[in-house]
Parts: sequence; C-alpha cells; structure tokens
Amino acid sequence: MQATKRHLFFAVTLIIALLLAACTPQSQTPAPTSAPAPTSAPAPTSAPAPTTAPTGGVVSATPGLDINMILLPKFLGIAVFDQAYEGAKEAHAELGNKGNLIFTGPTAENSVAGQIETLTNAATQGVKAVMLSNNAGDQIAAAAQAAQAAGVKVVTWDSPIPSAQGESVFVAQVDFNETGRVMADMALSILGPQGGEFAILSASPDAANQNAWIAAMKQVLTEPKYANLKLVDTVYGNDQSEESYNQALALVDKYPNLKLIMAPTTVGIAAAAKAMTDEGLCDKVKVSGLGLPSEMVSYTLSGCAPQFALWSFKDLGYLTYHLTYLLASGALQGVEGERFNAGRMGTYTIEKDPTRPNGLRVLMGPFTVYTAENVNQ
Amino acid sequence: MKAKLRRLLSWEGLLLAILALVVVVNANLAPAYLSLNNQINLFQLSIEKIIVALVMAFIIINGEIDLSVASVMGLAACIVAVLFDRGVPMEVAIVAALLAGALCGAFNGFWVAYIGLPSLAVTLAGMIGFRGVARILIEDRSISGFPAWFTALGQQPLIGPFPFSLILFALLFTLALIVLQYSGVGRLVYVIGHNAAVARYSGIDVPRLKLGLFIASGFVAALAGVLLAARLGAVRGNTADGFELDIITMVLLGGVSIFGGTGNLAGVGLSILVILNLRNGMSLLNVTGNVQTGVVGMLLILSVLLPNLAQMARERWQRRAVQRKEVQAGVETSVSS
Amino acid sequence: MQGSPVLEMRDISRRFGSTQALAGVSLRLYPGEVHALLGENGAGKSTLIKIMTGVHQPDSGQILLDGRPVRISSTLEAQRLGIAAIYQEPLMYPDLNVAENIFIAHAGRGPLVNWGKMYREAEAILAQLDVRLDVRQPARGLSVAAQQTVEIAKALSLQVRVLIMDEPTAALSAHEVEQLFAIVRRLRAQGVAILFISHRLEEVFEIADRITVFRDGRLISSAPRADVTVEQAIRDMAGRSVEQLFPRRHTVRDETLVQVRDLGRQGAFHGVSFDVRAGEVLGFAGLVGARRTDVGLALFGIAPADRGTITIAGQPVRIAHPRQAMRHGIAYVSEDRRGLGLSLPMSIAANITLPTLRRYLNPLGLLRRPAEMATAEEFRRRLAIRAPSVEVEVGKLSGGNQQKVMLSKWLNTRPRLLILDEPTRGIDVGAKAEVHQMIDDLAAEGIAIILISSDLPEVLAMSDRVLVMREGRQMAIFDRHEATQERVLAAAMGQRDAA
Amino acid sequence: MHTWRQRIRPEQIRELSLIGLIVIALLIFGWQIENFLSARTFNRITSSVAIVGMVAIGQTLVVLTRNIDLSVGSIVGFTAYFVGSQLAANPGLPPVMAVVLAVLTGGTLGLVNGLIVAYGRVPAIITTLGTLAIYRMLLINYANARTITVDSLPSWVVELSRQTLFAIGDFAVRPLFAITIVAVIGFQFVLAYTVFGRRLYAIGSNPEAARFAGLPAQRTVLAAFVLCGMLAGMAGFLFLARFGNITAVAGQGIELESVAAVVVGGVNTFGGSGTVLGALLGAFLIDLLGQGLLRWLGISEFWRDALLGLLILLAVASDSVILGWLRRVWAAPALRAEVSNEG
Repeated sequence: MQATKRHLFFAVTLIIALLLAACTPQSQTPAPTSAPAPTSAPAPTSAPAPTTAPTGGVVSATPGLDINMILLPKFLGIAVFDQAYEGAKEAHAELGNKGNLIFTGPTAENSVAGQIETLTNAATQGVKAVMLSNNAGDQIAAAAQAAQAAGVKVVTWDSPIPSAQGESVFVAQVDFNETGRVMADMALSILGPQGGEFAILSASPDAANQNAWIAAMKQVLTEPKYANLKLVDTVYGNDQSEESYNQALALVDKYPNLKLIMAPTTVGIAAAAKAMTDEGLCDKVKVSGLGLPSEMVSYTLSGCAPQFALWSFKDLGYLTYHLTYLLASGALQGVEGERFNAGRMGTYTIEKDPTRPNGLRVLMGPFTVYTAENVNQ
Repeated sequence: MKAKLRRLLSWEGLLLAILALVVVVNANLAPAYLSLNNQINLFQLSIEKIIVALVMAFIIINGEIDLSVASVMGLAACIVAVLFDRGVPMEVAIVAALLAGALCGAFNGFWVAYIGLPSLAVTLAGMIGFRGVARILIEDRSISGFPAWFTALGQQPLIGPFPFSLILFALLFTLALIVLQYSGVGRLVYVIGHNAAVARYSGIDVPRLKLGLFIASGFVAALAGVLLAARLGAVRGNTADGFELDIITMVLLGGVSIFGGTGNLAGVGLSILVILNLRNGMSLLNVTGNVQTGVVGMLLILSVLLPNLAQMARERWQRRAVQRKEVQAGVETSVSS
Repeated sequence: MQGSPVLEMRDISRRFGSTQALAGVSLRLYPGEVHALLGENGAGKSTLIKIMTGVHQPDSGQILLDGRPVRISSTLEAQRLGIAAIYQEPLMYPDLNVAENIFIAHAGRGPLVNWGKMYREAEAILAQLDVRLDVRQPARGLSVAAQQTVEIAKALSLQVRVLIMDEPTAALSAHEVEQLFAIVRRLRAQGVAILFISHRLEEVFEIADRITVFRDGRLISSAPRADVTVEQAIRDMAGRSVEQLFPRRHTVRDETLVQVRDLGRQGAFHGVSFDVRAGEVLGFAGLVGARRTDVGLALFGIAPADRGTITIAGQPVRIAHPRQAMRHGIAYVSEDRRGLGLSLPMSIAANITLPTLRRYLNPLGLLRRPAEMATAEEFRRRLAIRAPSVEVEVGKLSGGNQQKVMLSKWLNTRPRLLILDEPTRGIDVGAKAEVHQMIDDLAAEGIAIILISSDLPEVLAMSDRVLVMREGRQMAIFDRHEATQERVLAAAMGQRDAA
Repeated sequence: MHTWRQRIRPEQIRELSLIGLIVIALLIFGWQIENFLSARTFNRITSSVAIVGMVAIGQTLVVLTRNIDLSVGSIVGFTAYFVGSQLAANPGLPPVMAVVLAVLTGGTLGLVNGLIVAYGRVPAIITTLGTLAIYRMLLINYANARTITVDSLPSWVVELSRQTLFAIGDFAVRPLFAITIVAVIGFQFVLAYTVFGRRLYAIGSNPEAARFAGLPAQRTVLAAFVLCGMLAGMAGFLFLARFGNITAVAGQGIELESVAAVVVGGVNTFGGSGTVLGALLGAFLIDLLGQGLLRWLGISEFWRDALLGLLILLAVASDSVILGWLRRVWAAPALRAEVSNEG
C-alpha cells in the first residue's frame, strides 16, 4: 500500500512537471541527417571515432532540461537491472534533468505483456523516452512503432528489438559477435587445445540476446582454431535458479564426456557452478559464461568456474541514459554517424549494427574477463 | 429468491462502486486516462485475455476449470506463424490454428467428460503439453513479417477508432450473455454446474455438453491466440505464457463460484472493467508490475472478505442484542421464581 | 408425571427475517418418556430442534436443563450437555469408514486414534442395534438406511440424556422400524428422554407416550397418547380435516404396457419379471437393500440392465440411457429429491421444464420464457404447489411442494410409465394425502405406475399388485386382495409364500 | 468374517498403483537410457523431490479439507529470501534458529491465508490466488533487486546440500531428502492416527456435516493452512540450502508443481481422500518423468514438455482406471456380505 502511495505521489509530480514542460521552449537545433559510418572496431575508449559527422562536432547534452524518461528492464528483481538503474540515476543527477527518471517493470511471468503495456502507456502519459531492455523479441515492435509515432523515443539496451522496428538506437553492452568470440575463447582456454565436449545452458529459448550470442559463438566455432571444441547441446533454464540447476545436472548425466557448461546468463552460470560444486563434479566439468563477480567469486577461486566474463551494467545504464536524453531533447537525430559525449564515459558514435540488418547501435564494451586474479576486485 | 437477488445485486453493486471509484481516482490523478485513445488501449492491451475470460466463465460455472487456455493460445499463434513461415496462405493457416484449438479442447473434454478425470488434472497436463507442442513447432525461433492485412487487423482501427478485436469482443460478449442467460444451453450450464447428477437423472447428456464447452474453450482460446499474433506481429514459443491466472482472476472477481453453478456475465463484464481500469490507472502512474498484480490480488480477496466481515459483524451485533434481552429475561424469571 | 423434566424449553421464540418460526413455545421432556412432536413442514419443529442442539439461538425464552437455565451455544456444547440429534438427512462423511463416522465428533478421546478400540466399540454399538455392518467399510455407497443406522449408532455412542430423532424412520422399512423401536424402548427404559418426530402417524401412535402438535410456530395441543386420536392429531396439524389419506378411484385397464422378463444387472439384481398394465399401480415392497431402486434405475437407463428383456407396448426395446427411456415414455422420480431430483437454486419453472427443455426453445436455441411460464403455472395450479410464483427457488420450498415440483417435471414429459421412488418420504401428512390423490388420478388417466416405497401401509393401500424383492431377487407378486402386511413382510424377509 | 478384503481397502493400497507406474517408468527409461538405473539418478531425483515433496505435504493437508493453497510458491520464495538475508546479515545464527525462523515465516504467511479462508469465509482459491501475488510483491519490495549469493551465506547452509547422511552403496541419502522423508512419515502418522488428521478428512469429505456436527472446522482448516505455510517455509529453507543464489523470482511455479504432485498422487481435489505418501510418490513420478525425458538422448529439449504433459495425463488416467478396477473387485463380495447381513 505504501508503494502505491509513493507512486501516486510520483504521478502528481509528473503531471505538474509535464505542465511545466509544455511551457518550456525547445532550444535545441536539430543535428543534420545522414552520415557515413564505416566503423568496425568496438569503441570502448574515449578516443575519437574514425568518422565525424558533417557538423564535425561531438554533440553534448544541455543539462537541466525537463524530460521524463522510463527505464524499463525485462522484469524486476534481478540484480543487473538494478545496477543499470544506478548508472541511469547517476546520469540523471549529472544532467540535472528536471523531469523524472522512472524505473518500472513487469513481473517475471508477465514480462512480455507488461513491457508492451508500459510502452503503449508511455505515449499516453506524456513520457518522452523509454529505455528498454527488450524481453519480448519482435512482439514488441508494433507497440514500439506506435510509441515512436506518438513522439516517444525508444532506446534499447542490453537486449534489442531484433528487427529494429520501432527502435531508435540500441546501446550494445558489447559487440554481439564479439560475445560469441569471447565465449569461444574462454571455452578454448579452459578446455585447452585438445578440446572436448561442451554444452550451452541458456536463459529461455526466446531470449533474443542470448540467441544472438549463441549464434555468433557457433559461427566462431567453425574456425579451425576451435576445431576440437564440440558443442553437444543447448538447454534452457529460463533464468530460474532451480531450473538451471537441474538442467546443468541433467547435461552431465546425459553426456558422460561433458567437460564444460557455457552459460551466457548470470542466473544460469551461478546455478550451474553451484550444481557442479554440490555434486563434486568440478574436477570433471567446468563452468563458464557470463556472470556477476559477486555471485561467482567462490566458484572462481575454487576452480569450478575458472573464467567468466561480463560488462558493467552500471555503465550501460549511464551510457543509455545519456544517449536517450540527447535523442529525446532533439540534440541527436538517431542516425548513423552521429557522435555524442557521454559524460564520464567519453565520446561514442551511432553506427550500423552489424548483427541486425536495419539496426543502429552504440557500442559500449569492453568485456571484462574475470579469473581468480581479478574476481575479488 | 429476493435475498439471492439482493445478494447478486449487491455483488454487482460492489463491483460497480469499485469501478466508479477507480475511474474517479484515475481521472483525477492521470489526465490522459479519460482520453478515447487510452480507453481503447486499455482494452486492446488485454483484449485476448478478456475474450478467453468469457468462455472461461462458462467452464467455471459448469463446475470445471481449464488451465490450458494460455497454452492453447500460444499453440494457435505458433501454428499460424509456422504454417505462414512454410508458405501456407495466411487464411489457411488461421483456419488450421482454430481447428487445432478446437481439437485441444476436444482432447481435454474427452478425458474430463467421458473418462471422468478431474479437469484440474487434465488441463494441468494440457497446460504443459500444449505449450510443449508449440515449442516443438517453433523451437527457439521468432517468426514475424506477417501480411500487412493480418497485422493491421490486430493493430489498426477498423471502424472509427475501434480495432477489429475490440468489436469482436463486444460481439462475443453479447453472444455469450445471450447464450448463458437466455438459451437452453445456458440453463443446462448452470444446472450441471450446480449438480451434474440432477442433470443426468433428468435425461440430459452431461458429457456431451461438457465436451462442447471444452471445445468452445479451445476454439475461443485459439481465436484469441491468432488475434494476439496479429496484434504483436510476431510469435515466439512463450507467446501468451502465464495468461491463465489473469483470466481466472477476472472470472472469479466477477462473482463466479469456483464450485460451479453460480455467477453471471454481468459480473464478469464488470470485473473485467474493474481490473483493466485499475491496472491501466496504476500503469499510467508507473506502479510496477508486481505491485499491480499485488493490488489486484488484494482487491480479489477484499471484494469477498469485506462483505463477509460486514455480514458477520451484523449477525454478531444482532445476536448480542438478543443475548442482552435474554439475560434480562433470565434475571426476571429467576427473581420471580 | 415422572418427577422433574430433564429438559425444559420455556417460551421460546425465534424469527428468521420476516418469518416467525417459533412463537412462545414451551415443551418439557421427561426422562424415560418418548415425546412425539407432530406438525406439517414449516410448523417450527426443525427450528426447535436446532435450538435444542445449539445450531440456532432463540430470540427470547429460556432453556432449562435439570431445572437450571443453560445456554446452548454450539452443537458441541449440546453434546456435552447430553443432547444429541439424529437428523432427517443423514450427515455422513463418505470418505471415512463406518466406525469413524460414529466416533469422529467425539470429544475427549485423546489426540490419538486407537483404531482397534474404535472398531471394537463400533461393532459393539451396532450389535446393540442388532445391525451387522462392516465397520471398516467406507460410508460412500452405504444405503440411506444403513447411513441412518450409523447416525443412530453415533447418537448412542454419546451418553445421551436427551435424544432427538427427526424422522428416523423415513428411510427405514418395516423390519428396521421394528428394530429401531426396540432400541427406542430400551433407551426409554434406561431413562433417556426422547423427542420423536415422524410423519408416519401409525408409528407415532405405536411408540409415543405423549403427543404434541405444532402449527405455524405455535403449540396447538399436547396430551398423553391415550387422550389423542389420529383424526384429532391430523386436524391439529393441518388446521383442517384431511380427507382420505389413501384415495382409490382408478381402475386398471386391460392393455399390458410394459413387459419385463428376467431383468438383471451384474452385482445388483437378477431374475425380475413383471407386467404393468395401463392405469395400474404396481407396488415394489422390500427391505432396505432389496435393490428395488436398482430395478427402477435399470428401466430408466441410469444403470442399464445387462440381462433380460423389456417390452413396451409390444415392442422390445433397449434402454441404455435416460434419453432412450424418456423416448419410450418412461419417467423416474428419484427418492433423493435434493441430491438427484431437483436443482435447488433454480426456479420452479426451470426445474419443471428441465427434461423437456427442447420444447421450450425457439429455432435459435433461445428459451421461450412465456411458454415455459405457462407450463409451470399450469402445473402449479394442477398440483396445488404452494409458492408465491413459479420463479421461486425450489430450495426454498417445503418437502411436499418440492415433491410436487418433481412430479410436475416428470408429468410434463407425458410419461406412459411413471416410476415413483419413495414419493412421500419426509413430507407431511397433508402433502402425503395430496401425493396419494395424484397417484390415483394419474392411474385413472391410464398411466402405468411403479410405486417403490418403504412405507408398507402406503404400498398396500395404493397398489393394485405388490411385487416383493429381497437381496436383488424377486420373491413374489401379490394381487391387491392377497397382499397383507404379514405376507408381504414374510416374503421380504425371505420366506417363500405358499399361496 | 474379517477377511483381508475387509481389512485392506482399495483406498488404502492405492499408492500401490503409483508405485506400479513408477516401476514401469523406471523399466522403460532404464531400457532406453544408458546408465539410467544408477545411484546418480536416485540422488538427482531425491534431491529435487525433497523441496517439491515438502511443499506437497502441506498442499495435501489443505487439499484434504477441500481447499487449495496456490500461494506456496511465493511462500517458498519469500522464506528462502528472508532467511537467506537474515543469515547473510547474522552469519552466527545457529542452524536451529534459522530453521525455526523459516518455519515461523512460512507459518505466518500460512496463518494469513488460513484466517482469511477459515474465518473470513473467502474461498481458498480466491484467497491464495490473491496472496500468491501479494507475497511475491512483498518479496520483490523487500528484496529490492538484491540477490542472496552463495558467498554471503554461512558455509553450513551451503554444505547441507552436498553432504551425505548415510549411503547404501552409491545410493546416498542427503540431509534435505532425509528431512522431507521424516516429514512425510510424520504427517502420514498424523493423518492416520490423530484426531486432528481424521478431522481433516472429515471436513473435506463433508464440510456441511462437519459444521453441523460441531467439529471445530474453522480451527482445523486454519491449522491446515498454517501447517502448509510452515512446511512451505521449511521448503524455503531447503530451497536456500540447495540453490544458494536466491533472487526475487525464487520458487515461482512451485504452486503448480505441488498441485500436480498432489493430483498425480491421488489426493482427491474435492477433499476427503488421499495421503501425503501418495503426494510424495506423485512428486517422485513427475520428477522421474522429467529426469528421464531430460536424459533421453533421442529427445530434443523442445519435445520435453509435450511428452511430460502427455505422461502426466496418462499417469492420472491409469491411476484412476486401476483404482476403479480395485473398487469393483472389492464391491462385489462386499455387496453380497451386506445383503446377507440383512434379515
């Protein structure tokens, strides 16, 4: 009940803010359109990108505007999304946005419908932008297009809209092809050149980012270097600890020669590592993938999960916020080649997304690969 | 009869009062709430669930339950998508999906009506199994790129500002209301729901009616699944996952007894309005999904609990008044004797 | 009489909404006395019982136990005070076995169940009743009489001082009634006060020491049995004199309507053969467990026969489903009004048209309400169903009126053969006379009637012939003039009749 | 007259048909899957049945009274998270206290359900459908997106799921499973030999009669819900020990798993009949089918659910057919006995 009251309060504030916003004149000059952007390398640093926009400048945000924004995770209750919110809050304060930053999300079991609902209602509410970690695949495209048509900027992060319809730009945590390579490299370094059987424990069959990573990894595995790595199966734990745990054990039972479980999901990797530890299988079967250091530290130190990778979700939230603020204020148009300043993280460029034919992306990067040496930091 | 009528009136009266409250609060807190656009969105966002809720009301009044509806919705959507993907004309794909839905319903109905297994068990198995069939068909793919007329059907207004599915819902609601409240079948749904043995001893073919209801449930769920595919423009294996609890909640809040035999569509209609408006209002106020679900849960409990408590308090008060009299009477008699 | 009353109800009143169920009623129960309480349904008997057993609280008045005022706040409290009741409708736990049903409500047997002891005690109590039931058998599937027996055992197992018996004999046949009366007399000798309620006047006059009559929530008369006549009791109950209890004007026609040969169903009954002629009342007599109802259910297709032949109007027929039976003009009026016969929350009209619903549908399948109402109104008039309108819920009607609704429902199918299973069980004397009148009228119209009843005087008085069954076998068929109580009973108990 | 037919009733040996189905499933999987009939399979199934089985005991108690508890999934999740966070904050908390805390937390949530159902007269399905959402909402607000991690827990909790209590060959009995087995035996006894247990059956068998006869129906139903909550709380603790990483979605779906176990285990959903042993066997059968399908090499991940649904249906159907047959076998001589008793 307390929470409801708080939200009612928010809402009243929001309405007042909207009224004020209506009176504020828009002072931004739109940036010119279209620019070639033959970027190829990830741009994790603040180094200037190879191409410059026709204006030649890097767009910076005008602080203190009044832009209401929603940060919409896949669902609530997962640590990494909260970390992204921390980053977004940091940027929100930094830019002195007079509007609200709203962190809201559906329940896990109603994720698809809930995300669509929030997006649809965003236009009604007069929200200027939604930052979406998409859990609905292309099913959300229609709602996103409708929102865009009603003047709401839709920026995706963490997980994009596969068809890119209805999406302005995707803030990619890492290059999706790169993810495939990083996973293949980790597998190679754990299994050694003689290789062996391994299996993938993914989130759900419908998770667009995981599916893209797995596809990328399969592509990488065709290279001669990885010839000895044999992918035997892909199973799904639906981002639930218990299901992932059981699936990991079933993999071991099903494939007696299994040497590695690769879990490109923070829930899955922790559950798999726990399962192997509990059953005393760590000597035989290693675990790797994408994981949170705080959840993985003991398994990494025990040698059960010698290597895993991740990026900073806080930075992802921060960067996404900056981009979205600029787009919503009209400072950026959301076209290929535009460059912008993202506060403490430096300068980024909007580029073609190599993994999605019609998509634009901003690439954050880089990966941090965690091992026993750095997992405690 | 009069007492029952009063009770029914008070149930629907209660829902009406809640609805009025929700509308007034929403209108005051969220100015955009009353806009026509939002009012249509509010239906459109849950249109598939409320369509299935109509047939679920029949099933529950009949004393059964169908937990498999969401899986049938998903399966129908997957069938449409996969067939379309393989180059089957969209019209044929839709017909195939609807037939498959009816077939799922017939499967459930057969075990319930002719073998006599509890519907909870059968449709629980169906919930897992039909979703599994959808998975077999679509695996980890996502299929989109449907013909424009199909997605327009789910997304664009058809007549004035009203989209096809909303018009369809209005028609189906009217039809369901007439069938349940004014037809022979509706009469039998109630009689069987209250006491199937009475119906059997009256020469009514109970299994056939139950089978028919389950087929209708499967068919309507498939129809809703196809509409969902049209609205979303893309289909995955988990399409419509978890809808069954929302659907059952709508029916129960509408005053339909889980034990069958009582409830009506006016209540279900009001309950749909209450839930949709409440959720929309909270959503406009950025209340998170978990809190929304929690609030609907509280409403569900309180809508039954509060009238019960009031009733009990009234009874206790009356009894206490009687006891006071009794005690006085007792004193008098003991004095006189 | 015998010293002071054990339980005294003083000036008890109780209202339900606008109905004054009891208005200043006083009643004294003495130890060692069987006190019969008579009254039509709605006279306030049930309310009084419920107040005695703590289900309801009186609005005013006093209850004295051994001369001290008590408050009976719950059934448990009543049990503690030594007041127990056997109700009209046996309240069984179908999943529990017989022994548990007897002892489940017992307080103070400790937190653990001693099964062995419980079985022994249950067997002892049943032996005391001279009934041999398997105490380990689940109550599901017990006949009504067996359930009643368990109820009595349950009451006996409590050390009762006041035993209320609300129509305990309704489901029992003559032999069981005799057994029961033996027990009642034994309890009386032990000093238990018994409040005995029954609609069977001959039983009341056999067992009661004192007879009290209620009408409309008031006490009309109360006197020792010797000072009351049957006619007077009926007049007090009805507030008018009831004409003939067993009317008989119909004549049997010559055409044989139904011919049943060697009918049987595995595990239920076998070798049943009889003819029923148009306008004839064929009585089915027998003890409980004689499987008379099963024959009815076989003819109606609920539990179809697997042996033998049924011929209707000269045509051999197969009846595997009630619809087929109805097509052949057979109707079956169940003994279990509330469980099988009527949809209680539905209106009178809806119940009457239930088996014939197709007739009241328009081509679109919608109900033709006016036609339905007209039919219902017609039956309300014809059978004198006392209800403010045909839209009243059936559950709100008295037993007698419910019985009439059931009859209407089946008469509306225009049957040629009407099977009536215990049509007068649990209904008051006025309604009983009306039902008997109806049976006679229907026979006079040429309908063949099978009358299954445990009320032996009723069977004997109403039937043209009496078929006696025992343990699923047909024992004898008596013509009206040779069917005496003794011969029927003897046949029912297994002695082949010489005649 | 006391034949074995009288002493042993179909209802009492109905678990046999479940055991028969389990044996058939074991044979088929053992024939199809290499190394299936091994200690490893046993350990897998026992470990995962431990949690669902514990919840299914409580679910049985509630279902026996003709009610249902759909909120158990949220209770398991809430308790696992709550106890986990308490243990993380106070690593010195003695094990007994942690268990007591879990049981009390679950019991409190169960108490709320029970009060609303028994004294507020709200149908159980409405109440627990509501509290399913409400408890989850409380959990998510309480958790605030933090995750309980294995590293934050005291080692004894994490070790619990790794230890072996005793082993027969390779067949290891682990503490979690042992706790559940003890609970099943305990409640089997409670249901068969205590007045409280028999009252649960009586109330579910005929609620109206129970009220009329003056059984403390409200108190008994309340107790069933409280016990169900306590057992779900205990399961929450087991959940914490087994999975270590607890997020706000923990335990989601356990309500349906427990209902499935109860239904497959032959507990009548209309109350009055069934045993906790049956529910455990039901959980065991479902898990066995799941495990078998997971490991069946020829079967793709995507076929699993379809087959699982079909197998559950077949299990329920064949169980019902077998029981019906047993009843008929029993009914025939019983009928003769009853009839010959008359007169």
